[in-house]
Amino acid sequence: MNPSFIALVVALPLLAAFLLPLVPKVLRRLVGPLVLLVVAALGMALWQASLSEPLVLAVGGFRPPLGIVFYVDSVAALFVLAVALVTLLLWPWGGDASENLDRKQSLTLVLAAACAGLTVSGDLFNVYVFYELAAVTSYGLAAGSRTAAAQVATFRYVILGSLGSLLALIGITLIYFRSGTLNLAHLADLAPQTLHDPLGLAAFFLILLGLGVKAELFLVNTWAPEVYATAEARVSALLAGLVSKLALLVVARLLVLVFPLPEAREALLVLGMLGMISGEFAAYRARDIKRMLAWSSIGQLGAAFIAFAIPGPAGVAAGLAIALHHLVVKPALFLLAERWGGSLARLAGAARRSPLGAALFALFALSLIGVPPLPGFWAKYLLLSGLAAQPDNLYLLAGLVVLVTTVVEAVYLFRVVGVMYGREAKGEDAGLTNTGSANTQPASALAGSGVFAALLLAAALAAPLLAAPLGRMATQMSDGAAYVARVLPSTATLSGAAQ
Amino acid sequence: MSEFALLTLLIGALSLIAIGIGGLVLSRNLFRIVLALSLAEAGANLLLVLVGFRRDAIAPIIEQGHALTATMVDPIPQAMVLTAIVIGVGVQALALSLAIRAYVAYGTLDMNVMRSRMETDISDAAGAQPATSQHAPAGGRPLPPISAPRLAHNKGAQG
Amino acid sequence: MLTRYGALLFAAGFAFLLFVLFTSQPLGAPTMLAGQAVLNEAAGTVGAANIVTAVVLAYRGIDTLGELSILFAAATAVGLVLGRSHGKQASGEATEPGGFILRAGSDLLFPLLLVVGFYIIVHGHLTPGGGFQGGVVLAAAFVLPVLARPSETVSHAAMAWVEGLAGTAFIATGLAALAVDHAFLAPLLGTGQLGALLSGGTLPLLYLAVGLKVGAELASLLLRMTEEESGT
Amino acid sequence: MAWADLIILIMVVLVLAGAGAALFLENLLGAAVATALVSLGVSVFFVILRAPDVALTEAAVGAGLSGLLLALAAKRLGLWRIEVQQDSEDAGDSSC
Repeated sequence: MNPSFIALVVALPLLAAFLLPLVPKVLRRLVGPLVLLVVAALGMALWQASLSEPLVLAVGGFRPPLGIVFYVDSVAALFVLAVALVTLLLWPWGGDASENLDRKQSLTLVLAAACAGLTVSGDLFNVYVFYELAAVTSYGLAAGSRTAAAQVATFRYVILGSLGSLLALIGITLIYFRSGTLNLAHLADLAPQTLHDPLGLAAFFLILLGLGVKAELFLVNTWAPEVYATAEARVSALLAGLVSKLALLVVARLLVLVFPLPEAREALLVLGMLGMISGEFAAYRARDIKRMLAWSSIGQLGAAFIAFAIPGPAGVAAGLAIALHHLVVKPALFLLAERWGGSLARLAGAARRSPLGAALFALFALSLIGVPPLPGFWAKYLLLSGLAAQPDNLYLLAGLVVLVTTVVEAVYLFRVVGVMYGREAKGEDAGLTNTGSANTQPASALAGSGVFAALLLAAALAAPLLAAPLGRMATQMSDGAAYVARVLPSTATLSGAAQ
Repeated sequence: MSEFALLTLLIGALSLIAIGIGGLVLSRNLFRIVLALSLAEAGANLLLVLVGFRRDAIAPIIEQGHALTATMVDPIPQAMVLTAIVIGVGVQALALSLAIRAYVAYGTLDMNVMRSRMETDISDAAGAQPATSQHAPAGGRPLPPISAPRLAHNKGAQG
Repeated sequence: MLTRYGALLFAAGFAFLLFVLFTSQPLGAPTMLAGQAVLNEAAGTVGAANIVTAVVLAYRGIDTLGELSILFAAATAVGLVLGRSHGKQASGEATEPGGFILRAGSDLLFPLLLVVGFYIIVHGHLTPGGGFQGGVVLAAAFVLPVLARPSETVSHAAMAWVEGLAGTAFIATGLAALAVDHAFLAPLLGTGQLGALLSGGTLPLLYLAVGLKVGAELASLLLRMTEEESGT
Repeated sequence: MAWADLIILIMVVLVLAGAGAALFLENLLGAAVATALVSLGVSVFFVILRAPDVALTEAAVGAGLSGLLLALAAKRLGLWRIEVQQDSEDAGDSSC
């Protein structure tokens, strides 16, 4: 496959977003889904091509350390595919005034382009630009429910996000100050001499904090419960499911390529553990379902941070498994939660009113906890075996934290399932059943989560078959030397350029 | 330019960042939070250009008649700052528009007051309302009934 | 009170840490691994006398595309937040026109700003300035009359057309390069003579697209801000 | 100390004073003007640092456009006419 097609995964959704308001009304609703289907096809083709060897595109035809490089290994290609499919499943089909629907569709397309750009970019500042693009579109979508509460929550999100971006920009400044380049491969090549010192670590922590805002890292995740409680379910699903994973992916790439240092790993490990503990216990105490899901999402992203802190392919494999599992489960849970909304007490008897929804919820909950035949089990198994293989005591402690929080997770999720299958509370059910909207409004939500459930079950059935590609992807991603060799074929020309 | 001048500019840039971040964390007024953010961004931009500065060099523009080999300052940080400035103004406009909306709805610019109002709204929507969910108005209703009375009330009080 | 001092201490400590880090090697003598290489070859391969423009539009063109998209996303989001959903007319409190000086000034300034804006844009590859700076001037040209006479309106639909077409032009230039040269956003049309107005290949065209898009987006942002509260 | 150094030192002090004013002025419109002035000062530093492109952008965007945005928002929020006394409790920085 010609690597120049990589640029299309960014350019096409942007083009569609720019042109959307100008397309005739009849065709306008078709543009976005069609473009996303094309991007999905491109992602599929890229995935097949990159399994054997990663693809590199020098954007604009300028040789790597000067221009910007797009790098697609199998992990990046898989995430491009995931971006297109998840965006398509969570596509805003309707339910708004025409003008606002146009805006939401434009923003969703730009978000897809930004996410695709984040996965493929091989340049530090370009990552920052795409990260900001994803951030601004998320702000717009989060405020899109147009309630006053959503606007306050989004304002706080904007401020925290901008503070994070500022820290990340200062981190990038530090790196450029020391090394004089922005290309990730070039940085990976130079890092042992220039960046493996306190300055490099400080830069890494700043960038980690900055990207951590979107990845719901401990300390900078206070926005998540507020925004997820006020935004539309579709948007919460996009932010928790997709955008957080891409920020995580960028952090993992930086860790593998530029900062493979024990201090950086330990920081990630500690922040991940704190995220897991605080997230899962807050989810246990939460009284309404959306916030419960928000906090549990923080907990699971903590687990993913812990996984990526394990050195070598084992850690990358565990991190990918957790991230992909969460990518499927959490959007579906948010879609289902929209169906019921509100406090946990009102879920009583939900199973009788919508048996399918309740059954799906139970299925996702079981997988999230990690009950054996479901994919969630394999993800947690990979994580725990990876942690157990490390000699350091900190990793054992992390394993303990994972086990304890799994128990907490099981308690609060079973509690919800129990309420749903339990008896209806008096007085509450009247209001619920009379609205009748539980059957009409979220039909698309049910269909969306049904697709996610089908993906989950397929993954459960094909689990033995998935191990091999996952292993290959992890090996490919964790091989920093291969990345450098692929992007910068001869370091001789490089040092020539340096002088 | 002397060592002293560069150090002065460095301290200036870092102080701007510190003043901005401090103001961001301490201010309760939404409008002032936006101001503090743009101060910190100005500091970060200055820092980035400072990093690309090279002593006894000219601006990275080739003038006619000049030799092509003149020493020039690093153009890449300048390009980065151009990008960062434009990003900053976009985010600022978005934050201001949200502040305007929030002010119209809640009648205050105080972050603490606004936050507690928001919490009340969230739990109201979660507990007392029917299950249709106020957060995704299916029929294109711009604002849910929960905050509409409050809006009217505030407008009255204001005018 | 405690959080107050804590935050102050944090900000000061952070600045001090950065001071230590940024004095760990001398200022004024940057490493410039990529930068020097760009300086060496930009005139030859891109043909823009202003090397910052060469970096912005050629070497890091995709950053600029991302930046345009950020402005687009911000303008769209502001429209989503502030826009009226039912097309209600504003109850005009501020419809009284501005003072005589403001009105006369804006009439005089409009053509002047337009000329200056386009001048800055088309000379972006030669002298300081370019699409972003010129775009701001263009936006000011279109917003000033509205500030002077609030009854006057600029059509949002027309803005959307300019904006959409300019963005499309930028990407289309990139895609043309993809078709011709197999590299997205590679400069086309040769380099021309360094320093001439018609030089730098597609760079002036790209900057024109940037300028129009930035101008249209900023103008629509500003106009949204001037619209009175409709009380949705 | 050379004259140039002294001028830079004075300008840095002025810019920092402007930043302080932006945070502590009770009048929010004044604070917005102070922020725009800080941007203007920073754009002079960009000229000194041989970055004319950035200086132009900072002056046009940071001082001009962003100042205009802030002023329009302040007008729309009613901070233009409503004077300090009503907003003094909101006006930031009250200790907590």
